[in-house]
Amino acid sequence: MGGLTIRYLMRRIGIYLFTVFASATLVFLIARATPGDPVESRWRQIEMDQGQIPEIEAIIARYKTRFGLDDPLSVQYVKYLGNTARFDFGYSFSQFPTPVWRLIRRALPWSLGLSVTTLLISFFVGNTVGAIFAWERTPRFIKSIIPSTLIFTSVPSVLAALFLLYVFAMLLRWFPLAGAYSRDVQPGWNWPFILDVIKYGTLPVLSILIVNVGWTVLGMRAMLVTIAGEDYVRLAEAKGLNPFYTLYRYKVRNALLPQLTGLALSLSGLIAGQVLVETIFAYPGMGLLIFQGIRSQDYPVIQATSYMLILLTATSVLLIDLLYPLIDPRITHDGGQA
Amino acid sequence: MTAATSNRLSSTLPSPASGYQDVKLSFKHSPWYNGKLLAGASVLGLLVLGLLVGHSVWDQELAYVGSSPLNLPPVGLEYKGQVGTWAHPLGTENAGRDMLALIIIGAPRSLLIGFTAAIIGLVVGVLLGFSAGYLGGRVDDVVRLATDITMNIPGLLVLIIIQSALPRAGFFTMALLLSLFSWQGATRVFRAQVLSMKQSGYVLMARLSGSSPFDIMFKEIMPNLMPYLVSNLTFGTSYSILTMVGMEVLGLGAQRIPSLGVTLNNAISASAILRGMWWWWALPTAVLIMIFMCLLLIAVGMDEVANPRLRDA
Amino acid sequence: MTTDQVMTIQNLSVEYPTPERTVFAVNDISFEIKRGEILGLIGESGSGKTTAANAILRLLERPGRVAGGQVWLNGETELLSLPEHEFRQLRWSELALVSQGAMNSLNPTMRVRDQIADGIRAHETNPAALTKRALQARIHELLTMVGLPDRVYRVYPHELSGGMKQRVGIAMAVALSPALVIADEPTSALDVITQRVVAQTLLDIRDRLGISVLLIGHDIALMAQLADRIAVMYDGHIVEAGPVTEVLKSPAHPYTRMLMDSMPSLLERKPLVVVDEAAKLEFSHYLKPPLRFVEVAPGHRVAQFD
Amino acid sequence: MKQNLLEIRDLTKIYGGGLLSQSPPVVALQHFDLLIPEEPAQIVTIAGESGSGKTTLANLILGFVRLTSGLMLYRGMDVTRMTKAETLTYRREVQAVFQDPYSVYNPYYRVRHIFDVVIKNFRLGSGRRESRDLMEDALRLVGMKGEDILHKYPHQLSGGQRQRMMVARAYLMKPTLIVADEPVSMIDASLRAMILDIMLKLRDEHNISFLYITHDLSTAYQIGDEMHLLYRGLTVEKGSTMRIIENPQHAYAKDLIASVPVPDPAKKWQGRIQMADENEATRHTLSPRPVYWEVEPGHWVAEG
Repeated sequence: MGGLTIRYLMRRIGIYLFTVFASATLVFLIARATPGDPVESRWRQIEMDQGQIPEIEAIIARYKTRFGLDDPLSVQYVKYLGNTARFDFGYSFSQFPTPVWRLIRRALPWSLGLSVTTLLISFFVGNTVGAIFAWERTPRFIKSIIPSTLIFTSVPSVLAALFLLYVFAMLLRWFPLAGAYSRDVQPGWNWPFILDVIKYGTLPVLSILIVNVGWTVLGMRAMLVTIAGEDYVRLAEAKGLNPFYTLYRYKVRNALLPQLTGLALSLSGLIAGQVLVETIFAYPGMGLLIFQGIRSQDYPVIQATSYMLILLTATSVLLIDLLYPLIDPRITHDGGQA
Repeated sequence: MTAATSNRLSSTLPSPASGYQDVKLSFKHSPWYNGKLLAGASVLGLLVLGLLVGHSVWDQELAYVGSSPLNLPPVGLEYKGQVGTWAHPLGTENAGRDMLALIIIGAPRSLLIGFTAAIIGLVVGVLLGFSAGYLGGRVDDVVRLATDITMNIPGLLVLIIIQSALPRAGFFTMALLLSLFSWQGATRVFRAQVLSMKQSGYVLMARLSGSSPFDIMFKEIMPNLMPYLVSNLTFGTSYSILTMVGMEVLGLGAQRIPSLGVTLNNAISASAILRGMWWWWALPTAVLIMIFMCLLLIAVGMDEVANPRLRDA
Repeated sequence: MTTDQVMTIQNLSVEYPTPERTVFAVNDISFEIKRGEILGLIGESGSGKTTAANAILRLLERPGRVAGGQVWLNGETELLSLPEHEFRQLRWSELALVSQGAMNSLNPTMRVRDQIADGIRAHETNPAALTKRALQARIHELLTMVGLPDRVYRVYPHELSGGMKQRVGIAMAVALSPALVIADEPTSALDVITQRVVAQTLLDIRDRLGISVLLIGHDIALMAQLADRIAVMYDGHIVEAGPVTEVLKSPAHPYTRMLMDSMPSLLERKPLVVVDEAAKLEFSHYLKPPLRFVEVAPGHRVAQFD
Repeated sequence: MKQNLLEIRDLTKIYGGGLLSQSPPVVALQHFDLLIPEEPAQIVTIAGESGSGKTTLANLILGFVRLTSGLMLYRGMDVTRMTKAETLTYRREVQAVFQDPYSVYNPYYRVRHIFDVVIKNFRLGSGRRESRDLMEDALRLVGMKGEDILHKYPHQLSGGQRQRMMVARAYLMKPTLIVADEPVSMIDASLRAMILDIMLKLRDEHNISFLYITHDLSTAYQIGDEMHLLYRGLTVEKGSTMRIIENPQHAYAKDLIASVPVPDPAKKWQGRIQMADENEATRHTLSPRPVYWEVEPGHWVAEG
């Protein structure tokens, strides 16, 4: 059944492409559904702020022609899809004439760094801790900590962020209050900067981690409890193998497959949480960009940034799902003759 | 994507012991006698009761701007020369709104909207999951595709896009929008369960007994899925509340109606943390965390009811 | 000290405490397994045969626990009182298991060769036997011994049929030439022809390596084909034990007789004796511990009944 | 005109292989013929190992899966083209007993639920009293009493009791045919005879025919009248159960019968059996309809 891999791949990539296409279309439709059109409302706003502008009608008309807003909707749509594919999202309203893409490019590395760090830590730490909790040889007093993970899982990252900010930045002053690095370091590959980034990133990472790691712990524990009843685990015990070897080779190894799926499923929640955490810590990532966009009613920025984050989530889920066949021999090693 | 992709906490229904024994189950030994479940349900019940009592006792006009003195700390505390009074036991914020009134009005709103969204999501999810699992074929393909696609999209972001353009959403519209992202979990779980139960002996027996698909779904399959139903409802409620609070914190949604998220947004905008006005953000946060914790305890308890192997270990 | 008995079980009891009462799943059973023999432990569901095996292997699941008795290996080591780490050393090297679930007894994410190898690695003391080449040769030899083709060496379990998996299980169990292999319903999930092949494999292994087998099962016909001696269990007790020819030819205990009478076979088409649950429960009236045994023929013991 | 109860001609079932499916089709059952006369009732054994297609046959007859090609007539009516009323009759008159006597009970309900449902759906009795009488009547047949068990939950009954209840349930509908799919393979050996005995009683006293689907030739030998031996979706031998078991002709039938263990240590397996390096995923392909030779009256063997 070698076809399974191909089929899985095709289906997965198809879903991915459709997700991206659907969200791009959504952005287009929403933008067009806005009462009034963006160029006109933008100029009317400027007019309200700065007083009468002569020849405003002509200016608006010129812009409309330039942005193709006079074209029929279908032409606009096709152009829009083409632009989106090239990450061309037009200009920011509030920081005109900065292209939205430039704002996103500045914010993206910070957001990516934050999510990759939290994702890796939560997966490795969460599964390790979950395995320790489920292991029958773990001392009772360690197991008695389990209920407290439940508390963590129920605290959403936005609320955890408020708490951490208050305690560790405001009261204890161990960590900075906001931003991604201090003004007095030179950005680049130098140690002061890297240490600074770590220092500024700790609280945001912790805020996102707190909820996510709890879920990973609980998921791992539940999986291991289920697997402990399997015949092959019983046989491993009868073999008199080293208990630790049995734990990771027979139990954890098999529990990781569903845990990876769990990771993919939790990703969209993770990104959503991160948007809020960045806002609270004024961390210069995509979340803060959205927040600022909302404040200044900068629709192109809000829509483009949200779209980019959706794209990012979908891409990461795709990558995780593509990892799955690599670690599941039942998918990759079928037929046996090869 | 097969069995491994079922809900991360729920895996299987109780596997019945094959041996037979005539042991009468007292309530204490019933699976529903679950500490987490009971604790979560009772604390949540008390909270709701408290809010209801508050509604009839406390003056709700105090939730509006300028109804009270500004920046008053909770009773017994002092902040910048002002001492908290019993007139505003939980203090006030910088626009003169009473915190107690804000919570009494805000918390039920958050709960209700989350619950409504979850109910809509659950009904949709169960119907889709049932149809996909039971009918199979094209219906199943379409439902699975829709689920797989929407599950990969962070609901918050889509709602941000929608809300940024159409800011004036009422209660029901809001619940409807939130429910767009709370049906997938139910669909997945119920599809998987129905798929496995469809092959189970008692569903085959019901078909041989001339039962209609409707009877099979609702009389044979549904009663066995009650724990999943409750578990999903609580997860959906938390998820919807969380998403809505998230939007409100970002400054979207109906900002004029006091709700916990809006209060948080105001607190953040006014730098309440830096100004040391902890009650402004900490009280709504505490209420939200309490709600989330209760819902989670109920959900986890339900999972243990459905899967006895999780109970101890 | 050499002894003819690989394993001696004395007055073994296993209890399951439940909120209402304590259930004795295994009730004061004693038997011995001689070197190189296949002893069939036969009983219906709930008779306690698998629980007894788990107790010997110290794999009882909670809340079950050994309530009393001794298990002697080679007449010199008492297994139940052995500290955990010492017992772990005896596992597999002296006491191996062929487990019941043919479909599920192999780790799905490990190659067959690695699953055979890790048992060897955990117990082999001779470093020369642990080189990659030596291990490889040994695993190939084991696979050949149970009649499996060479390709099995490389594959993952899901690429094997049920019968092949169970033969891998046998190869794995005899890898260290243990004194005793406990085979817990090794063929119960298999087709008839596959069952015969796996059973043949088990017999071959016994003949070639002289390994003793405790064969747990419910099928009298299969026991007649494989076992040298059998012990019949009912409701946690051994009610009758002896050479298989003896017991099946002249069953002495009413329960054994009932089992024989209700057993359909291809030998003759006969009206079967119909038994219902109530009639089966009647037999428990014969079981008033402590049971006293009578030797009706050499080596053929029957619990007294009246 | 005398009709046949069930007539099956050249029945083939192929799973998968649809337009959108990427997995190759699997031929589960092919060129299957069967004739069960209205009178006298008989127990027709469908014997075979896993993957032989015997469970597919049960699912086809019970309407759980659709046939790919062939003809299936119940009392002369084409089963695939019945009216609504005819379907309801067919549903009632062709009943089943399954292998696992536990999973057929909905754990949520007391065991009487299985009776209540059929009485309600097929309008078998009106009123409490009549329903209760019907239940008691059916239970009496299998040697049980309503007051002892109806109020219990499935896990409170033994395997034998559960399976007897299932037979009673089938009997309640006054069926003409019961598809018994491995009805005793999960029952303790000592209680099997009881179920088999009830089957004989239903055949002899109530004129109910059985399609006894099993891998266990020993029980088939005890109660079976006709037998069809399946191997990888094809019938390799058919005829009287006794004749096939005592005098198998097809190579596979010989191997199979020689592998059944007999409870006599003096009669051990003769010789050795070799098994090909088989793989579970072995796919069966559609083959031409085999030629059957009549080796003795009523005993047919597939060529090859």
